[in-house]
Amino acid sequence: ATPIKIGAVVPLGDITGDQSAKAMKLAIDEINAAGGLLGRPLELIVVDSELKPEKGAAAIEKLATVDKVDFFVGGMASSVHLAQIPVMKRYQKITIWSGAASYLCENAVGPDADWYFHLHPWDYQQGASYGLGWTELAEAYPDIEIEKIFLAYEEGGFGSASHESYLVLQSQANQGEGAWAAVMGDYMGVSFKSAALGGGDYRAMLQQAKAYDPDLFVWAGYDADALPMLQQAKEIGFAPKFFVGAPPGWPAHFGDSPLAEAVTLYGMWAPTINKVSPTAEHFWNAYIEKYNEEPATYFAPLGYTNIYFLAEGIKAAGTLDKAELIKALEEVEYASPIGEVLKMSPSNVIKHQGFTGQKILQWQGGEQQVIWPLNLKTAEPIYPFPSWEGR
Amino acid sequence: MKITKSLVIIILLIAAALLPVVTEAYFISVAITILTFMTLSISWDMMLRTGQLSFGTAGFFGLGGYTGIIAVADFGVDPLVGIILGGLLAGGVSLLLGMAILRLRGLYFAITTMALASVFMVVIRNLNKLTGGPSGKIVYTTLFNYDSVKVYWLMLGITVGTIVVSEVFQRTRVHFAIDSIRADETVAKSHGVNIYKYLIFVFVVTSIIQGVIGSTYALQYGFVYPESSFSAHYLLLPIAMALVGGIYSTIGPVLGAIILGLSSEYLKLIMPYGHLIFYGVIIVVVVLFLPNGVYGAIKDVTGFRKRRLEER
Amino acid sequence: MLEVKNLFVSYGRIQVITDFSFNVGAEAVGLFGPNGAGKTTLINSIIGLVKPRSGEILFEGESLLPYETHSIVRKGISVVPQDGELFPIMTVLENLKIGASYIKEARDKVNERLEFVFGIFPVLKERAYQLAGTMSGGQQRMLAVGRSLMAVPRLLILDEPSVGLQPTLVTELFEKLSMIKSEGVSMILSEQNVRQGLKVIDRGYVIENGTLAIESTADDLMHNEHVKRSYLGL
Amino acid sequence: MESISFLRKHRNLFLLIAVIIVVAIWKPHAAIYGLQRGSLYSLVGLPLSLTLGVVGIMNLAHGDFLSLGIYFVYLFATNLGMDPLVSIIPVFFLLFGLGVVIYKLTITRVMKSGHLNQLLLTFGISMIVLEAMNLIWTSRPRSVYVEYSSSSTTIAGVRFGTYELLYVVFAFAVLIALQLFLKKTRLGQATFAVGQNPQGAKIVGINTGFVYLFVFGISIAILGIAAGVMVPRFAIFPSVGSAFTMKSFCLVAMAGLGNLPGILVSGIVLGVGEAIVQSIPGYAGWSDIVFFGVLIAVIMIRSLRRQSL
Amino acid sequence: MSILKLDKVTKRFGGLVAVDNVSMEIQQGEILGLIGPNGAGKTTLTNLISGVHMVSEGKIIFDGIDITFLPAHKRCNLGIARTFQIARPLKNLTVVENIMVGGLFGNGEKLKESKKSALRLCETIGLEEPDQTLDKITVLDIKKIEIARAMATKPKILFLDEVMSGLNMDETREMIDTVRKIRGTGVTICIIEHVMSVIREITERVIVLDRGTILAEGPYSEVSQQHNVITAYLGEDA
Ligand SMILES: Nc1ncnc2c1ncn2[C@@H]1O[C@H](COP(=O)(O)OP(=O)(O)OP(=O)(O)O)[C@@H](O)[C@H]1O
Ligand SMILES: Nc1ncnc2c1ncn2[C@@H]1O[C@H](COP(=O)(O)OP(=O)(O)OP(=O)(O)O)[C@@H](O)[C@H]1O
Ligand SMILES: CC(C)C[C@H](N)C(=O)O
Ligand SMILES: [Mg+2]
Ligand SMILES: [Mg+2]
Repeated sequence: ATPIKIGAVVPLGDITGDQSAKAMKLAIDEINAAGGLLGRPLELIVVDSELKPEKGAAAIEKLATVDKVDFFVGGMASSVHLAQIPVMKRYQKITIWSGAASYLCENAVGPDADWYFHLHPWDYQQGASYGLGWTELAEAYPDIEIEKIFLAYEEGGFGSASHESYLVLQSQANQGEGAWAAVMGDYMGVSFKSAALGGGDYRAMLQQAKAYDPDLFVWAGYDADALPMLQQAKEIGFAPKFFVGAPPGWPAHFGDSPLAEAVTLYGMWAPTINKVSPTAEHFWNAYIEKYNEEPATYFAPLGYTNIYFLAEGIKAAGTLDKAELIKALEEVEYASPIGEVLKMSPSNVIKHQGFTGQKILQWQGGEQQVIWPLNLKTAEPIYPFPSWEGR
Repeated sequence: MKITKSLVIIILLIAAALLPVVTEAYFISVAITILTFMTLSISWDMMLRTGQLSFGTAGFFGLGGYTGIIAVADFGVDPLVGIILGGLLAGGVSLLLGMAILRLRGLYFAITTMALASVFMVVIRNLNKLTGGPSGKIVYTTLFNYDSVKVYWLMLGITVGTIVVSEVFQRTRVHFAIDSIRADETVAKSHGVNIYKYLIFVFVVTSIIQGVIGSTYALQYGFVYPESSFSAHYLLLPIAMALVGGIYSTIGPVLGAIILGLSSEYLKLIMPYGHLIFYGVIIVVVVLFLPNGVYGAIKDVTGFRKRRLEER
Repeated sequence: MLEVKNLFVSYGRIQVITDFSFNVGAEAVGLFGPNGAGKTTLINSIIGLVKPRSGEILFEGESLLPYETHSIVRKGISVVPQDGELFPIMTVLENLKIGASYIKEARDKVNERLEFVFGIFPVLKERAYQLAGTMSGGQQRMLAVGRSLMAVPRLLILDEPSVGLQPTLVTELFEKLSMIKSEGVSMILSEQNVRQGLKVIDRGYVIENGTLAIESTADDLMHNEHVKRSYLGL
Repeated sequence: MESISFLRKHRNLFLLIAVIIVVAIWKPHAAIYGLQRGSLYSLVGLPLSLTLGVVGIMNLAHGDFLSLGIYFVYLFATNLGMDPLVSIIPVFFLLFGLGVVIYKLTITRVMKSGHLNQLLLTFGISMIVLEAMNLIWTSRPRSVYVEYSSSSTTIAGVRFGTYELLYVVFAFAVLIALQLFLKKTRLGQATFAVGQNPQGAKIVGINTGFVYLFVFGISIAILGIAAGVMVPRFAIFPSVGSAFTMKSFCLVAMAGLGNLPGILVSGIVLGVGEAIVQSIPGYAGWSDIVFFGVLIAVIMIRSLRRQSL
Repeated sequence: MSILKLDKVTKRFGGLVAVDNVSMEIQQGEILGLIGPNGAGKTTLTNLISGVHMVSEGKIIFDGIDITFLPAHKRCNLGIARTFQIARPLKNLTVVENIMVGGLFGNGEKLKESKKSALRLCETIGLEEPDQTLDKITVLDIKKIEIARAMATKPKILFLDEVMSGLNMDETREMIDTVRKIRGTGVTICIIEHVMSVIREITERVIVLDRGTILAEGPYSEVSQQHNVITAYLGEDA
């Protein structure tokens, strides 16, 4: 039988794209081993976006016209995705996208694109979900007190978007509305230059944070910022009650560093979710067996989810007919290795948004433990952040 | 000789214009990208012919892109008008800046142009209201509504225009002015060449080209984003293309853009991982074995053959 | 001392030196010829800046062909290149010293040699701290000659040393060259100022179109009709 | 008389010290952080000033060799448990060897064909090195933890990090070593000569091939020193050094070709400038403007001064 | 009638006074010799007049116009041309193209005209292969290019800075003929040379410069007898 072709565009040079492509391949192999879909095997065609917009757009064109794929999947950076959206709109193939957080992408896609399914939470959704998380944590643990929020954001697109959504959330909170109403009494945002972009000196920013003395110190940057920032925080003696990082991935062996203990993080997934989710555990083991390396970023389970979500839809629809498949995908409930059940719902603009929030995790004993959502909790939070003495 | 030459050119032009009829959208989008870099590469080379190494290509490219997007998004102009505005703004800015920095030479000029490009980016990133700041800006009316065939024809037109300008520069007094400036400014000015005027002229013309290309690129996809609109690869790749093809000529950058543009795309398809290594290897090999670039090598060989024939 | 045998040199496919042989003993030898005859090319072949196509160049019995310029120079051959080849943003003094720095025999005679050079060209002493690139044309020529003398060579090759020197200095230079020669330094002198050149040299070669036209002693050259007409302006 | 000319000769240095003192009183942290980061810029910029400024080799892969050095340090630390600062010694020699090999294989063949071909060649090399690192170690950052890297001390009520003072120490040490090499050794003098006129250098008996080889090798090797001091404080990822290429070129242009002490002065000026802007709440995003603004201003002023001569 | 007038011109390089308060005039149509020891300031003077350097003090009047502050290219357009002591051929252009630069920008010619006039100049001056590139050219041809390129600007006054140094007798004679031809077209010529036979033969008047000041002035036959000129410059046996 002719295979069902799925075209993926990811940045292969980056660990996120690399691992998400591998996880997709894993899912495809599993499904094929189980007999494929509709009696047809699945075929995955991966094209590197090189993190360049025009390359990412050309990749979509290639998948559409040369490989004649049935579906588009993949994704990571918003800038690349923005260039792909007009192309995707031309082909209007069913697209399950697991990257890009910027709300601009959502605006560019527009409300009419019923073929567009987006898995990664939008930047504003992430912001809102954290508010919910902290509120629940503050309720669950009476000694946790959250009032002053300090956001350190990298000055590029990724970090600045966070800052902007925090500003919106703050103005809502001031009026007693929104997810942060209970936990954001005051807010301050300061930018820094990420080490990934040639920066790496955070001390000016940390000095301001120290002077501000926040309850919640959050930094939105890249994995390369994680350890140097902790070192410099230690150097200036800055230990906020919560030290939270929100990079898309973490450095290798981060947990081994003595500075990592009790660092909180936002993330969609952590290896410890294996303890509470069988899919996660299965994914983890299968991935390691196949590739002889551990999934290191949530883009791995997200890529895996991407394929399975589509497969579930096809299975339910029993056809590749676009309209029926869209309907089926709207109904799919997939218990993903991310730890929660994936189900589409509308977001601000688009009809089909998948995940809406991230989790709050904490590095404890070298592992990421889930501390929120409370129902997925794998450990109790360490609070407050211990002092730097003796690390 | 002349007739065959113009015939070849006409055939090539027709073939280029008909490309969309015979190929897939994918090749068209690859072709658009190649043309984009080709124009950047030619424009960089045009400046180089004056002896000035410009590192500002990406800066004017990005500036043009932002102008185009802002014109369309905030002032509601047609994208085609946006493209023209992108060129004009880049030209205007380059005129003002050129008056100051074209007194610099060599590395100092190169680094200053690069610094200016970075300044453009930082300023744009911090003017949130107008430019969307760090998270970029999108428009909903893209160029020809993302009809890539039309975009291709437009790009082809711009490229042909650039080639014509470049060739005009090579065949008129401009050629003698800038080549003498490159060789020896003291001699040039002692023989009546108004160095400053010509430097500014070429700088502005090439910046306009870069601005036009930048806004075409941005309006084609309908967005600008500081990190990608000013990305160094709009500087480094055009330079590499011109050098690989052969500098101080129009055909060199053209060849270079085609060679590097196609090989990067092809390499990527045959080897998903590590294709950039081989891309680097190609570049290294070309420099080592064809120090005058591909066109230079062709010229050497045919020139050699011609001479041999004459000797017989 | 130096023996050049059947030398052929070409640039690309253009033959510049054709079957040229000559030798230098403990004497000064002149090379004369019109512009483009190949004098500079010959000199550049000897010091290894140009690789000959065939032929042999022997210095004290040893072939120079396998060596690079710097090794050849260190063997005791010093050259005044036609276009000076000075270090423009070093001072005059540094330029002179560098002439001795990389040659063992010369290194510990620097001060002595400096005095010698300053004796010939006092202006170099006056301008010891001026940058070489800002010296006048003639001053730069002096510096080039001076630098070559710093090397305490056993064979001194001068490619048109007197070009652009004021008349008094030309006379003085050739007097000094005679003196240097008498101290046992061999010399190859390429000159357009043949009249002055003939005062220094013992023998001369006239090279035209890359081949040997005349070879004879200085005295004979002086009276050679061809030389008189084309080179002496008589 | 002597002392006046001494003052004049080091005018820039004294000016710099004065500026730092003023800044230190006004914003002590900005002064310290700027001094530290600026010294790091200088430490990485110095070898480029040697290759580009003194002998005229254009090397666009400068920062990628730094990254490579950083990975070497990482390997020594993780496999042999070597302290990063100690591993400077083997990495120095490793990189020297690597520089020599790369020079012999490639760069020597483009020495005659000018800066632009060197630019293209090293662009290709940079791409190869960067992608090779990416393939081997992935884009995921790594790190080497040493306890002393975040030590700090308090003087006059100002608490500041002590580790990065090593940048200052090493920058000065490398500068002094290079100056001694260039001014006091015959090879160093030869380096200047080769930079000004390679043909002339041959004629006075200088082995120009060796000079190029040595200078290129040593400049890559110095990146090993920078790598060693950086590792305890930096995340290790393939493009960690890339940003330093541009910064180093900027420093060379700001200091003026061939001016090594100028690199240190420029680096520190830019570092302090950046740090001041970063310390003003709400304006951190503009710090690059200061960097480039100062750079452009200095280049322009210098060119005007040169013209009026 | 004087075509060029220098009024108390001084040029300093840092502490060094290269041209010291020089006042002089060049007459329309004459061949003037400018001689003097190495470093006397001859080339510097040429640079000041042609606008390569700007005067530190003083005034330069050309053809009734004060050109002291004019940039070089404007001076060229007014009719001042010069060659360079250390010849500076434009290596990336061919022989004829080198010469065309002069016509195009110095004389405002159109492309075709300039090519024609350049070819004519090649012929006059004896450049046999106008389409040759400059990588294998002889010293003599380079000097010829220098002159032809300057001539292409259609100057009123031409400065020749040591164009005959390094030539043999045959070549020198040929060059002298060329200079005479040029002067025959009405161009004023100022020639700098250390070869006294040339100066003796073609100049009508010489100015001797020494250490930036004028040491002597007059016909060569007279000046060459002056004691101070002999000791400073000529030497006994000239
Ligand atoms: N690099 C080169 N490439 C090609 N041809 C060259 C090169 N250098 C010199 N020639 C040619 O070789 C011939 C000999 O030149 P060379 O400089 O040796 O003559 P010369 O006798 O020293 O003349 P001059 O008196 O002008 O110094 C000339 O015809 C010249 O054009
Ligand atoms: N750019 C400069 N900087 C410093 N000094 C200079 C500069 N140019 C020339 N000089 C000095 O000015 C003086 C005059 O030089 P100039 O070149 O005019 O001499 P000249 O008369 O042409 O000599 P020659 O006969 O040797 O060519 C010389 O002492 C020279 O060293
Ligand atoms: C979390 C990631 C998806 C962030 C990505 N760089 C973006 O711009 O959206
Ligand atoms: Mg010669
Ligand atoms: Mg002179």
